[in-house]
Amino acid sequence: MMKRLARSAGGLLRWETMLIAALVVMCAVFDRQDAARQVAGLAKKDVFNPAVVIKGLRPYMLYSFMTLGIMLILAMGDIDISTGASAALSVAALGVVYQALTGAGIPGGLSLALSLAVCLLTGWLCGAVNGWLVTRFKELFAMIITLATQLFYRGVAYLLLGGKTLTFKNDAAFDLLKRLYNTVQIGDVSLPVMLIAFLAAAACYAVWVHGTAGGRRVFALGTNPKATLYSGIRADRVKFRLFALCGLTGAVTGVFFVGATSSSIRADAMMGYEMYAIAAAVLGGFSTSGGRGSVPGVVLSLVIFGVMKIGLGTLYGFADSMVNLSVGVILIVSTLLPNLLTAAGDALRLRKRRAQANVSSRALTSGSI
Amino acid sequence: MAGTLLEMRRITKIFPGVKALDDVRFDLNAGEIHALVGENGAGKSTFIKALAGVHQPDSGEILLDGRKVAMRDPVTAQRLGVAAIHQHAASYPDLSVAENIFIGHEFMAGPFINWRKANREARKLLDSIGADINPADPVGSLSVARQQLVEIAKALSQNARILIMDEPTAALSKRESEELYAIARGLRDRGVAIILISHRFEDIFGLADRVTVLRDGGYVGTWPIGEVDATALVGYMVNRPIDQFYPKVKAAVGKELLRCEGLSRAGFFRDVSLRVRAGEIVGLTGLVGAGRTEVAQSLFGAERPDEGTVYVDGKAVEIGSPNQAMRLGVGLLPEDRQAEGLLLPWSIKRNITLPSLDRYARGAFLSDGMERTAARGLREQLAIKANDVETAAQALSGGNQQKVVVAKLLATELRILILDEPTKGVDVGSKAAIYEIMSELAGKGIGILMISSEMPEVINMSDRVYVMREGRVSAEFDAEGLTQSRVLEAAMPLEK
Amino acid sequence: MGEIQTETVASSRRAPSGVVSMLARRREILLLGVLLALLTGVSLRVPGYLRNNYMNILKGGSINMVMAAGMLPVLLIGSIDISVASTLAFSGAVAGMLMRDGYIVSTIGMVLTGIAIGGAIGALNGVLVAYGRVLPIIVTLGMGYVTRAMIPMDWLLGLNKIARINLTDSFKVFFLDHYRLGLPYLVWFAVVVTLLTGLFLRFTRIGRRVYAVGSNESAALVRGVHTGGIKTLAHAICGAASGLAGVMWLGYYNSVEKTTASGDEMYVIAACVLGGVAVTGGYGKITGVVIGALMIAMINSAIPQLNVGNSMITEFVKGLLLLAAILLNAGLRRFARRRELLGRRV
Amino acid sequence: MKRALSLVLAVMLVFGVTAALAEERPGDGLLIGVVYKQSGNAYFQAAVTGFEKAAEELGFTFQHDGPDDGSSDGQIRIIENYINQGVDAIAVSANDADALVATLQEAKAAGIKVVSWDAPVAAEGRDLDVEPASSKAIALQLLESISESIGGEGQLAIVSAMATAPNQNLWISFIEEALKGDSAYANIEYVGTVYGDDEYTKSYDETLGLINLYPDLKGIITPTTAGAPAVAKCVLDEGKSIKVTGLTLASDMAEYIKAGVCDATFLWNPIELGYAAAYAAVALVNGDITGASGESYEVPGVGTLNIEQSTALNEAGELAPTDGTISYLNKLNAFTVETVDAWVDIL
Repeated sequence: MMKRLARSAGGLLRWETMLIAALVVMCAVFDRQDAARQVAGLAKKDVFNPAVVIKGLRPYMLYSFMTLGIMLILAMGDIDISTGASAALSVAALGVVYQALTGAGIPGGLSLALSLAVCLLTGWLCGAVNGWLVTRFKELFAMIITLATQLFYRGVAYLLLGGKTLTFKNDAAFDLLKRLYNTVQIGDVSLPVMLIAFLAAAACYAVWVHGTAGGRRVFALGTNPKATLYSGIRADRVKFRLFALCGLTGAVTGVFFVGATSSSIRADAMMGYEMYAIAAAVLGGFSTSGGRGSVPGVVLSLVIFGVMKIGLGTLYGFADSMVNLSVGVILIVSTLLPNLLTAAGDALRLRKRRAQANVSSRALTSGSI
Repeated sequence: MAGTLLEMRRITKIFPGVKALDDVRFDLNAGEIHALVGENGAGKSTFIKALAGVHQPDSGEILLDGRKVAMRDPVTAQRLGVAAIHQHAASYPDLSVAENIFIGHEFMAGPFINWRKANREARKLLDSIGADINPADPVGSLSVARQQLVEIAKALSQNARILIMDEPTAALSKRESEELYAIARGLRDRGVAIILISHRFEDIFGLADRVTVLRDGGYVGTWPIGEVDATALVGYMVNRPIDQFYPKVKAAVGKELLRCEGLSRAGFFRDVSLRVRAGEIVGLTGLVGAGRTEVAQSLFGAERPDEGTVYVDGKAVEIGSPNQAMRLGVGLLPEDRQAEGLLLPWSIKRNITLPSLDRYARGAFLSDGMERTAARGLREQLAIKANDVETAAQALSGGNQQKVVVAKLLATELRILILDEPTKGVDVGSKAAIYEIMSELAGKGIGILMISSEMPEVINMSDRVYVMREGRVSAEFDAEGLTQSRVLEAAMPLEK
Repeated sequence: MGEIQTETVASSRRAPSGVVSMLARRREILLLGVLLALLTGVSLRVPGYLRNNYMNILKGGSINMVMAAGMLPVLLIGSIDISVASTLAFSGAVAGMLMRDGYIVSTIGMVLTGIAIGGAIGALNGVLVAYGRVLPIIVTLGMGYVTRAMIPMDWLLGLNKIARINLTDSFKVFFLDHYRLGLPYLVWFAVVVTLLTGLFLRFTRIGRRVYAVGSNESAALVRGVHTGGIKTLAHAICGAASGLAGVMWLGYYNSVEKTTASGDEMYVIAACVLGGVAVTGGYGKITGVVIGALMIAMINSAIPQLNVGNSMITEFVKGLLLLAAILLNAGLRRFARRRELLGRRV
Repeated sequence: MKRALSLVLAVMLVFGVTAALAEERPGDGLLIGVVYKQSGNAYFQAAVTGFEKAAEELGFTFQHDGPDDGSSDGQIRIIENYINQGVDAIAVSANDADALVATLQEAKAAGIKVVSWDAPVAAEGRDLDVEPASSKAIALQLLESISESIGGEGQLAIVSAMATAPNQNLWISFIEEALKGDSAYANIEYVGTVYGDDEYTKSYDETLGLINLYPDLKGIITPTTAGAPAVAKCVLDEGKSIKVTGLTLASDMAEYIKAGVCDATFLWNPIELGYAAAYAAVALVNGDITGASGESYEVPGVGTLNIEQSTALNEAGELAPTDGTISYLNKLNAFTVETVDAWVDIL
């Protein structure tokens, strides 16, 4: 009985629970501030309520798809810092192909479908190249390989677009993409299409990562690659596929990005997104040393980042750069904290044991006299 | 003989969750080789670390030359003349031999290190123990045996009076061991006191003057080496008689399961042909570095051979990956179980089910219940000592960890098992258990290829024995009536 | 069999002859070759390229070189620092602000301030990595966000942008207009920093401990090496170099603002990787780093002059070259290893 | 507790009432969200002072922010925050003319008035654009100045910012047009445009590339405040007798103007620009203007600004009227050896 109680107490301290607690506390603080501002007449209206926050999450969901891809790379103990660049390249391909196809007189709808396919394929290919290099050159780190491909992909994007912005104004077919940034009205709440899409994707990922053999193998690979290989798991194939998938999620991010930025396509898009994604995955419980992490944690961390940025921006008037500062601090603290807690716990247990040992040895000594 | 150099009294050390040392005593004379033995987990390593200043004992005292000293840290221990040569050579692979020897007490010229002098002095030291090693080579490029010689040279350079050798011969060939013995005796004659930790009886009886036994963190006793024999020592170590140490039952030998013809891999082995039949335990022995492990890796698809053909069930197959090997029914128990066999932070259950995950799925989803049932069954079958199957693998003793690796192979229903040093670093009790499992498996018609350096194990557990020498198969024996000397003869390198 | 090897493993050390193997072992030579090849290629298209531009390559490369020299000890201990560019901007901005407000007048004061600020940031990184046990990439990613975000902290420091007008006349001319032996002080800073780093790493005890920690951390710990201290020091050196680079930047460009050097950490790491430094720690030489930094400086200066018609090609070429260099490096080492195995007697 | 609260309320009420009694101002109670291209940029900091000045006069409150990385999605985040807060107007200097359109349309749908300033948003996304001077006027001013500096003959190059920057491209196209069409510039050989991406190093390297590629280069026009100091620095470092002009901040360029690298550089007054944009925003919110062509509004100290049809480059590269409207301040400051010192503390 006691044991079960202890275990459930341990469960309460799990990372996801802490994230939920952090989110709740943050919302409570923001809510108070919101009320205070309204009372003081500083705010024009109720700025912080579920409807506003859910709709306001939109811009912070842009890198969410990429986060799904990158978190599994982290779970394998690798890293991919080229995803922002490969996403930009995918989007550049989307624009260039669409322009070429419509220019050749192919109807807009068909052109859009084809160029979307090319976009996703480009993302997949970029990821696949990373995966191929990483599995083929095991002596090199993924960090170094993707550092090089990052420069390369971005460079190709610049070459493709020639440094210009592609826009498709008043193009009915292409404007369909803008709808990806729309919201769906459900009661009083307008749910962003992107949020719905992400939650659906995250649900699929959660089931796959935590429920199936395939997901288990990913974490195995991050825990001990050699032992996993020797357990008969096709480590290279898993790795290749996950890198390719990561590229694909980058391309999906890119498509939504085009929707968000009113269909304007440029080569410097999504600069640094991979770092946002890594930050979100790490706050969500994925460790860059591999083997650890959960999808619900990542969903929570994305929401936390979004809510935090909304709250700090609208309620406290934090500038964009101050928000970035908070991201940096949270990133460090959220990884430092568990380490400190573990260390403190170990020290405490050790002291307890020592105390017990001293008591028992004293008892022995006194007994022997 | 000189008087007592070192005395350790009532040493107690507590770790979270375990009392590693409980009231242990030990003494050491100058010019003596004193063996310290015990099963894995008996507390030898902790004891040594207390002496070397890595761990601070929670109680007890250490007397050096009759004076009480505190080994606050490794540096203090080193200054007091205690040097440890660790199980896994604790050197810096990227740094040169000379630098490894003199690191921490470099020859300085003003604020700068005098590299020329370091190389010269290193050469002198290495020559003094008869080691022909270039001081400028990076240590990482040396064999394990030579790395240990570097470690010894390093200890000498620090004027060590007490040398701790922790499993020095574990990774050494017979010949290399002999060389090491000679060097150790030379050091003893120079008045250096040596604490020898080893699982090998050859080391203990061939080298030590006295032996101290630890069991479960407690002190059992100390004897001059002449007063004990191997049986008695095992008895002290495990505190239970082992009647049937090699429970080999001859199983019915069936059809051929695995065969290779002319297998070669550049730099490792050449023209290797072997076969394993159902119900058979085939020993593959030879000196370390003879290419045995590499052959196993090639048969398992972990490394690609350059030439040769592998046949499974008489059909030529291409084994390009461990995955293919396992689908053909070939499994490997790797030599380094912690690095290659286990996911240490994972539970016993998850370790066991990893290779056969697809079996525990309902539809697309894994069923925890099915996994647990399977893991529990194997835990019973192999008598893995743990609270339950949710215990993390890293919390287990070496022997039980090895059983988990065996269990995960068994869960896949393989027909051919390659066991690479299955009892290396495993305590006596678990060894017996592993032998029993092997016998049982062979009885079920599984073919086993056992790589081992331990002669008695090879001779007593195998039906047939292959011996490798310098990358080639030098002999094949029927185990019936085989003697150690014949095996050794086939394994030893040809002299000029 | 005439001569028989008794120790197969040990005999593997017998170094195979041949140019390829030599190149694989001495990566710096290979790198120098690539640099020369590039130079030749560019010179063919732009006659007189080197004569007209050697000074610009040196000047343009010196800041990156100083940072790369600082990055070397960090990579040697098996760590990484991706906050160096932000540290550069932050240190440069704060030092510049102190000069603007009259707290610092002398150039040496600026240099020391830059080193101190950068060193403090680096030391904080080091403490978090060594004692907080947070992974270096996370620590420095976070630190990069924090320092970069703090640059326009007009709310705190009244800092906006440091321009020429904020700098003293002597500081403005110090780095570029003072020459010794035909080289401006800016370049001398790079020379001195790389020399000092090289001397420190090769010839001092603490320098060797940096290699020791990267080569086998647990062994170093057992041997009484204060690994935490060494790690902190390595990161502090890196930070200090970036801080100095910040002041050099201010001296070179006379301007530091929020986006200064943004993204340049990738080129710093790239210079080290091109220079053959092992990102796993334990192996790397300052000579390689110097060549790597020069290579990147050369690409930066050459591409605009190649007149390829699309100024967007720079990133593409840099990525391609980096990729080619690391793959070539890996391929050569493999080839050498294969040769070595074939040369072994079995 | 309760008493304290009521006290606060009472005090506030009194202040509110006295304020209201003292003077009824057109901007009272209005909240304006100001978005610029990037935080930490001196130019936009100056523009914000213009908004501050207008806020004091008109009585509105405002917030201002720019993305850390100068990205369009960063601006979208900031605009959405403003929409959530229920601002009455948004005044934006856009990183990308098209990227913000959808978000700003949402703002307009929520009843928010949108003024773009400095860098326009596409017509669909705004109610009015406020610009310092017509593109043509700026381009011709720069060309005339450089032509004067180099004596009307020799090679001329342009160092621009991002290749995607619409206002830059517009100026460049007017310069090119004038070079081709105006006989006054017949002896000037235009060698091309390079892009410094508003990055100091890139601008410097690209300039260096130009100088090496065209040893006889006589003049450089650099219509970007971020790139100009790098261009002038490069010219100075190389010791070439190349003349530089451009749109610059005074504090950045005072050195170079005094060193003779630049005879004159130009800029509108960003403080006035912000000031005018604020007046336009308040006028729009109050319904004094709708942003339609033909209307006009009063900006104290600047004058009456007329709203006219705006023009932009179409796909064929020609300037064509758009659906949007624009009003110009039509005031450009020249920084010369004589005047620059008076400006360094402001710009």
